[in-house]
Amino acid sequence: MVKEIERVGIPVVHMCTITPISLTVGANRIIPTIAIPYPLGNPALTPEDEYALRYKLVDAAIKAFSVDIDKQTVFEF
Amino acid sequence: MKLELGFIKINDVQFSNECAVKDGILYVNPEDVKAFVYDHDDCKAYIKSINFDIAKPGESVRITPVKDVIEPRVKVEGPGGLFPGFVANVDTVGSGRTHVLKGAAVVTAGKIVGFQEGIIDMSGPGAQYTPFSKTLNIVMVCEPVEGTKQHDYERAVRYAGLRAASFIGGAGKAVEPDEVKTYETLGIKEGIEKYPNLPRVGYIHMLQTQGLLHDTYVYGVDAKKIVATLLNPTETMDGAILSGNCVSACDKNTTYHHLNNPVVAELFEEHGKSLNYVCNIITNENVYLADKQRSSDWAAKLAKLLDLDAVLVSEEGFGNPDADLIMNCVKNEKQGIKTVLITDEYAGQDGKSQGLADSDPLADAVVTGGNANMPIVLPPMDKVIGMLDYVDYCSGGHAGSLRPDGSIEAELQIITGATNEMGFNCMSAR
Amino acid sequence: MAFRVVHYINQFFANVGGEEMAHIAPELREGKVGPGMAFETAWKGEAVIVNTIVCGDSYFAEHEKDAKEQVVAWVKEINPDMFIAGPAFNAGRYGYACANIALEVKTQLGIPVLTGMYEENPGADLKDKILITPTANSAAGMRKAAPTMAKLALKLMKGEVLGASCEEGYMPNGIRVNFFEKERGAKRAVKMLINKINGKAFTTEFPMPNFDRVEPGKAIPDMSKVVLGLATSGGIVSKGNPDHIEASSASHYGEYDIEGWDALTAEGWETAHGGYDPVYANENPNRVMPIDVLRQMEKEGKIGKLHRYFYSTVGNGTAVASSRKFAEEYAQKMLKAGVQACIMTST
Amino acid sequence: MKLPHRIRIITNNPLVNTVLSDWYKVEFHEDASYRDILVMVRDMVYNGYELMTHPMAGSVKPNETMYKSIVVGTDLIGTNLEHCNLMMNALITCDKFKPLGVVYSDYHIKDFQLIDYTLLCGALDFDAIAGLSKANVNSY
Repeated sequence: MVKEIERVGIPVVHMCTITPISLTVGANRIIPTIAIPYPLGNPALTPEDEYALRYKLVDAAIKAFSVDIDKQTVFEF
Repeated sequence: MKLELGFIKINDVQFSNECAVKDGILYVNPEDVKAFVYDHDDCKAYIKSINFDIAKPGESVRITPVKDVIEPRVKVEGPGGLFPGFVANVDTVGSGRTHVLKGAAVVTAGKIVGFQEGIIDMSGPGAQYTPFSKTLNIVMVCEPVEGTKQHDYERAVRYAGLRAASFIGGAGKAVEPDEVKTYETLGIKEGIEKYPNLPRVGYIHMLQTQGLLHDTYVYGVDAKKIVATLLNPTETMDGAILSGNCVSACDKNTTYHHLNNPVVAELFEEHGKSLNYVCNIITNENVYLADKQRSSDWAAKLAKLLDLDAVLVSEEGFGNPDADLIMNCVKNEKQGIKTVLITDEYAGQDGKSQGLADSDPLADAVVTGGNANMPIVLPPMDKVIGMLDYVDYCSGGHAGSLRPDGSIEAELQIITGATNEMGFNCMSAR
Repeated sequence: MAFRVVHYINQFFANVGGEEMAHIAPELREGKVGPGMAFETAWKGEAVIVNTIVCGDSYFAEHEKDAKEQVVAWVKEINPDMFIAGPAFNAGRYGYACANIALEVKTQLGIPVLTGMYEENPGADLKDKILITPTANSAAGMRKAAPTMAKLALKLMKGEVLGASCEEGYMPNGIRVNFFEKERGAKRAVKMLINKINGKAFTTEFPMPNFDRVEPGKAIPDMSKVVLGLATSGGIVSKGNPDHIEASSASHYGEYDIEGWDALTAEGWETAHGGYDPVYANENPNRVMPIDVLRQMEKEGKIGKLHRYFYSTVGNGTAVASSRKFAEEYAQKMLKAGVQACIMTST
Repeated sequence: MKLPHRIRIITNNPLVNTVLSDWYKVEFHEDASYRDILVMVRDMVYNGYELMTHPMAGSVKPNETMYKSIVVGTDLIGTNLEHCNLMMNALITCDKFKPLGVVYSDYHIKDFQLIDYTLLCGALDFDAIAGLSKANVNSY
């Protein structure tokens, strides 16, 4: 699905727990996330800490847009 | 290794009080066959009765549930005998001379488990899909002794068919064949010297080896316990490989398919002309992923060791074996050995689904035996050999498959050999 | 009575003119014009072309909506048994027009449609949606294409079951059909192998699924002005799942308005995904679709603004072809809405 | 026989539970469907457990048998792309087969249990026939 969006000229950051799958579906900018049932959160944290975690992850995604890449890249943060 | 196959053309089969071939007619005495079959502990212990019948092309006959189909053959010269490790001793076969009762087949029928067996229609729309509508079939319906466990019954029926085919094949021992063909592959050095400019080609023959009712045997060994190994192509013509597989009728390789392996035959057709047919590499389709890795690694290793330029890979079965098929392809392609695969597809009744459970862009040369999910309707036949009550429960059948008038509405996968993955048939799909 | 056909061709094949006449609007003519003759010859009276629609390629490209409306209106009025466009051979804009107008007629009116073109013509991208006969790359291929298309068209009009693509002469359309080859599989395999060894052309009988890759999109140095789109395969939907997105093997996607939402709440949103424990996503849907932090970033000026809608489906067991189709659709929507970057979340 | 260390069997097959739990760690999910087992194992594999057996073992089609047993590692070894793909493809393949609407008799159900059990034994190199002495299976 990532490819179809990128193909029309819209860059995509894929936020996904299983990065190998993200690679096989052809995503180019990939941000690894926390877990399958809660990619952008962690129910074990307090609501504030969880929000902070999510903010950090999405912030990494926003930053990933600004990075020039020539191949599929998994961003660590 | 060099083998002569003498083809004795059989034009008719009749029951008689002797077993013999005269003027192209095969005479079978069921009592003699039975006596030979029962001269075996498993058959004696687990088979209560064997009913013999004959089904000929064009007749309004349905045979079901088919377990195995076996071609009657006999070793005339050279070491060993038919079905080494099962009927004959384990001597290495594939050299000398073997006679084939061409056009005849032994078909074993019996309900091993309550589902999944095959159908052979001798006429009507179903007949075009199975190669065994064109053979003169000696059908053995084997009933189990009460209290027999399924795995014992399977083994007993397997032996019964092999023994019957060996015994009937014996009728051709002293008969002058109508045609003799010679098959020979050369040693590595000899082959390179004789055909210095021809590409070296091997055949990676994948054997169904997933467990009970999904097994294949090589010289009496359960093939899931082997590592990939080499076979002279002619060994298969003497029954070195045989089927213990009762599942997935459309794409299981019966013993008849192994004896008449079409890939072996077609590679021999080109042998010495456009390619140098080096050997067969047999490998398995185990369930354990580490086994898969080892087997495909070894198959690729052997191909490299033999300096092959290309390999042809055939598959057996559905789902799990797709993974082995793709591994065998990828590992060879990556070491520069060109591959062509033969498979079949489960693309759904509407043909819209992805047909294989695994795939890779390196698999760019694939031959298909067709979509096994294709819906079919088989009209009623005048005579049924075997039993029909299981049809609702078998592969390719569904609730109401067996209609009150005796016709069957099902998927192609219900027909024995319909989408064979050795490329036995002309059917394909696009 | 003969079957009635409407034929669509461009200005060039109607002998109106070349590029200089490509601007002409659609016009309706009686009977056959130009290449229609070849079809009628092949039909031997079993079918006739009742009308021909001529349209300039530039006109179609620049006024696609108007052109489609006009053509569909005429075809509806004429009520033929079939609609044929082209063949377009290697003419890119003509091929695009043929494929798209045929698809429009098929979708709007439900009658059989057929076109023809060279396999590399961009219009052939629609081969899974409409029947396209492969042709040579120049009009010299008409002699060969016409009988194939004519035969296929007759079959469609008679409502006969189609055989495999290679038998009937249409481009493989993703629907696998069994048929009998002349040679058995093993022989075909050995021939294919010999061709492969010798570096000669061969065609696989079973194309592997598409593994194509897309070049990474260009970096966006400044995100503070950007309209950001959002999509997920995690199945976040409005509470109650009004679009009935399936828990697995989804057959469609949902489009959800987030205007006025500062965060996704458990009261307003949930997940339809059947492949993972839904408790966490239902408790706080931002864990899959992080609207809360994105609104914050919008305020902070880290991003320009969020696109008003997000797109959602369920990745679980959904056919590759379907998810591709969904994404193609909503990618167009995003593009039209001026979306410049997109975050996709998956579970 | 494959050593029981560091492997576990995820199954909904009572026969597997009866016979193999003396030897292996068996996680028996009595009420899980065939597909449920695939989903469970997929999530384990996604989360980094090693997949040991092929999820589509056997030629019995997913819309026929209701039983599925899969061997998974007990240690987290990290996500393996190939194994993730196997599990994804297994689910896609599973969903391709339409429900047949057949109601099976106990006899048939036991046969399906037996097939799944023997496929698993084949994978584990476990003597399937010896193991059956402690189970109640069909005979003729």
